[in-house]
Amino acid sequence: MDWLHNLSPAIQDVLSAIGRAILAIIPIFAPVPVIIWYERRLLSWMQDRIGPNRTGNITFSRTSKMVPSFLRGKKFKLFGLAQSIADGLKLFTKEDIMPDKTDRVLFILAPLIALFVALTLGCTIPFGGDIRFTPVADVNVGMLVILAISSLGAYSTVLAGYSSNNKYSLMGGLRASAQLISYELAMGIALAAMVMNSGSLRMTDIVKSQDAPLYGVVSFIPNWNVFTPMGFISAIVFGVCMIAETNRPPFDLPEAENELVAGYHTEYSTKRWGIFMMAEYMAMFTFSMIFATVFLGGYHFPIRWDVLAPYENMYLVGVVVMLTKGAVGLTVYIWVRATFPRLRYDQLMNLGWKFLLPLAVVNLMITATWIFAAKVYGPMAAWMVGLVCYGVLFIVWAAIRHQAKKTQPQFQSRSVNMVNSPRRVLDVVPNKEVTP
Amino acid sequence: MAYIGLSLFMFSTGVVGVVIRRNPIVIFMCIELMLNAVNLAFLSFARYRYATEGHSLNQAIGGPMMVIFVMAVAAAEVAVGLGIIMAIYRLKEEVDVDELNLLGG
Amino acid sequence: MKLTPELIIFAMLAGPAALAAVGVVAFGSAIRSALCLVFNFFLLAFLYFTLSMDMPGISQIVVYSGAIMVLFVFVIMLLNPKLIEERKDLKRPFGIAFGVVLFGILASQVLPVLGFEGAKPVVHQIGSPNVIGDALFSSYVFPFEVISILLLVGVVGSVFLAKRRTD
Amino acid sequence: MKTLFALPDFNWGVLLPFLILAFTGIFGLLVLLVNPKANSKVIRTVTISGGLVALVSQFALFGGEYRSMGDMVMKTNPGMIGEVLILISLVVVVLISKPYLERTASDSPEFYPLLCWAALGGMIMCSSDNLLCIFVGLELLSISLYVLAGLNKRSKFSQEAALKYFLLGAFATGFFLYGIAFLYGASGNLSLDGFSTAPLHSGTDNRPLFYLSFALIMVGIGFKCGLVPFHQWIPDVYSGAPTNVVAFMATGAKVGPFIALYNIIMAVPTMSAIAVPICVALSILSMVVGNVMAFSQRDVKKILAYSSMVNAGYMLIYLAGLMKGHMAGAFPFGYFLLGYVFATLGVFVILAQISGRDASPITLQSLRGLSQRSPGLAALLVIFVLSQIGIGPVAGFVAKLIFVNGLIEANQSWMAIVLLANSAFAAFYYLKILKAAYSSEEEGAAIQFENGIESKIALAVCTVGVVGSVIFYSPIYHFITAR
Repeated sequence: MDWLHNLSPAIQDVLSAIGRAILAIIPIFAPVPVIIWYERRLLSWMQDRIGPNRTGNITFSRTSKMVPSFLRGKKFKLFGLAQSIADGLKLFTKEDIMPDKTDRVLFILAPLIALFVALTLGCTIPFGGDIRFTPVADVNVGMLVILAISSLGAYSTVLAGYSSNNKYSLMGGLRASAQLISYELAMGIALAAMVMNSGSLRMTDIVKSQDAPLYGVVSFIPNWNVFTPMGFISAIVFGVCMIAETNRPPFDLPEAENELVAGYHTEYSTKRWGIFMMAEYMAMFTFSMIFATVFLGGYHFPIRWDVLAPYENMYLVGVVVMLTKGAVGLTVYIWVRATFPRLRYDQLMNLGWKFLLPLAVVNLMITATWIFAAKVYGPMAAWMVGLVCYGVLFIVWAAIRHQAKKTQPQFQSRSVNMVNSPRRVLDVVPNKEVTP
Repeated sequence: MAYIGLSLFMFSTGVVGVVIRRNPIVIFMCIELMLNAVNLAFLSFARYRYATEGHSLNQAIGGPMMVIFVMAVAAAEVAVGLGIIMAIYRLKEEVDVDELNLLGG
Repeated sequence: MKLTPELIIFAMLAGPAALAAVGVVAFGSAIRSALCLVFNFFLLAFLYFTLSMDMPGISQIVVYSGAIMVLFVFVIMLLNPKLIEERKDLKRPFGIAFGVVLFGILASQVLPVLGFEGAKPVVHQIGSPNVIGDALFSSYVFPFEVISILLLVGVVGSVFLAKRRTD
Repeated sequence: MKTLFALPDFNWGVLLPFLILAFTGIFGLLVLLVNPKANSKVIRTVTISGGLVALVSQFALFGGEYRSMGDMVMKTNPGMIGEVLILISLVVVVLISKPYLERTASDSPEFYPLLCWAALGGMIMCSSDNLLCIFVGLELLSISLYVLAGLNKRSKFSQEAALKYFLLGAFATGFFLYGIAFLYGASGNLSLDGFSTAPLHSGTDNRPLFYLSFALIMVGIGFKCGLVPFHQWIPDVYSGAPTNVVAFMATGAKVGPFIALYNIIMAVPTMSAIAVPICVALSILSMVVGNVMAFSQRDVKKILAYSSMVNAGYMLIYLAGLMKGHMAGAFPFGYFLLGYVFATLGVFVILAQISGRDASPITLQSLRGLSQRSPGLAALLVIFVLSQIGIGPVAGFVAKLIFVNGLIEANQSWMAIVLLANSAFAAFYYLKILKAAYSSEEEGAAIQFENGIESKIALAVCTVGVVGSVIFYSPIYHFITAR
């Protein structure tokens, strides 16, 4: 590699950045078929059916001369793993259809933006302890990069919806943009609390800060953010928001098939649709990784054994730990999809604006108080102050809820006034029969 | 300083847009373009003139600070501005800035 | 003027940014203009990075590309304005001439003063979030608090303007 | 106890008016949150009392010079007079708003917090010479007013005014900011002191940058003050926006930009070579164009709009004289603002009382018969208009007298002559208003007005302001400048 060292430093930097970029894209890009297969198998298991389990099973001929002798008559099972590859091949070889009267430039641009967002989202996540290879960019605003890139994701859905020249698509696009804007706020604030906790926006610092003993006392468990009270609440908020950000069920309002055909990608087919699909799975995977990095201690083992410590900084071990955590996140994604029914639009907005956002803001404020108390009066006082704050707020919340339940009538049916819908009279019928 | 050149260009483009376009949303976007030209100017001044030797941190930080505030103000302005545009679209189907002449101005 | 890597990167970013700025004005359809503007803001963020302004650059993407322009695109789609045909009247050449004159005046005043100053080494890391955060909470805390009221005005105002009267 | 941040020195007393006003607005919103069905009575009461308390705390500050928050907040003399004027106009506008808003069926409770915050923005503009602070205050003021201009959501006039105001205001903000950018580039300083150190930085010749930045800032501030080449928005917005909002726009909202203008002009004596010609040109243009345009108007609010331009011209020419000669600046400027604010406010209080149900522009025609229906109201109108013209024992007269006197003392007699000539010319169209008010009403077009207790109080405040500031001239002078 002498020639490499003889190059000018600037070019060396560029080359190493390109190398890291490739190294970072592959772990996001390569697992997509596996993720799809995993989702389908897991979903079918949860729904008590079989799912794709045949594609890729090969039984070599017993008699053919074409087959080498040691393979004759052997069976290979792939458990259906090749299903998604076959699907992909099908998608990419079908005839490309673009409806008439679309905005052609935007129609082509939209899936590419989705792909761009999915690929660059993970550029600040450290996959392992070895800073030579990962993350691609260890910038001092790492957390904001994630927020920035994920906020760009709205354009793909919006543009797809707009350019298709289809009412359903437009509705889907509008819903998507409203949903993404609403949930981004809560997500950002939840992450902000964790940034305050770690004292840095740099992702590697956030991971490092979670390597301490739990609460400073329990030496064999790492102090993951999810174990602290504020981290736990942030994790809940962030978890919900990340499902909403990736348009996955139960937040798949933009592509709700029983309302909007297929939402923003109604008019899409073949490779463009395939790109949308791939981007969605990649984004899922990346968000799981982000969750793992911020709340689950990144590439660290869940138990702090001194025996394991030297391995943590090795690249491959870190990647394996990280991918395992990512797989856990994916499992939760699929589990949620199998469990919850789709939200109604007003429920979606209420959840975002009236529950998650206040929760995240309150959590942020308590985190600030906590840190202040910890810096000024020491950790014990901080625990007391923090827990008292949480307790008081829970009581307040319960009181408000109680009051609201008393005053709010229970409805047999209700209609939702959408923006710009024709003016309607609210046909709310208080239901006398329903008594608690 | 090529950055200032770009900033000047963007600012003038924004002004031209405000003057010649008719759609209020596009005019508003041109105003945003002007604000970004301002931001670019602030940052390049801060970097090239005041982040260097012989200047205090207090001087240097002014540029980025101003940029942060401009962004926050722009966000509020956009919220209100788009609200106004939505409200006027509710009353009239089509809005051409040149044809807003109810008030005779 | 020497062709340095910095200059090449600047040209790569600034050229498309300038083109996109022209596109905002030149495109007939509002959504194309909006996309040009998004592209411009995105490139500007990278220009900020080349100025070693990480925090403003990334806030540029978060605030402008991610929030403000999404709002613009959302409103454009919601209203779906028919294309207002841009009539070719006196306003257009006059406006362009005005812009050219303005650019000429500003450039002739400013650029000779600045010349092509080379980049001196940075001693203050003013682009880093730590320094900006410190400044926000120390000497700039008063305008910072005022901004919070301003954002509240934005929220109240936009809700007030956009909500439909219930009567 | 360890400290986490190196906070600048707080002087809570200085910040008190701001805090009271900010929290008044927030409290109004909270009332709305707790009880969405609440009529605006509670919020109105809260706003008025908040304004009065802020006024009291502001009065307590008079006589000294304060700085707080590093150099962000600075309370000096014309600024403090300005703040008082803003608070008074806030209270008066809130007083007259209830009947007007109810009549035009646009009584939204959000009006009061937004008005509070607009006043807060104006006050921040008055009390800082840091351009960042001025910018933030300016935006707080303007953004609140953009919303308020569109207060009547069913009136096309109101919405159109809001859109015009908003687009042109944001455009002006762009210029203002670019000016600040060049000032920062030239001096590395966001404070207005940057201007006064202009020649010191002559190692590399930054002077073009300073000139450019001054010109751009003048464009931005000129938009907000309504100086002439940048005046297009004023007549339309005044004519279209709800009258009570215009009452604030023409008075309280003007004070902030004027004081900022004063501070800017005071900061640039070293650049007077370029600043004086610009200012003189702008002011003469403002006076002449404003007078000529107002002459042919039939819409009362538009006449007042043009008259506000003329007044801006008077103030600017005084400032130009101030730059050239040595004379007292703070008190005359403050006093002129006082006369202008009270007189204009008074006229608008009367207009808000007689404006019709449909929120359409008020023409001279609709003033006819005022004297027959309500001689008292007509008499007060005479007082306010006379003050605008500058005749008789009213504030406007005294203010102009001080201005002319000051200009002559500074050997700028020609400026004084321009000022006097223009105000003589202006008398014609003011008299048109009076003539309409005292002419007999037309058949079947009986003028509608109501005269509640709130409006009476508001009128009393304005009358006391206009007349009282003459009677108690020397006590006021001593109260403000002494100590």
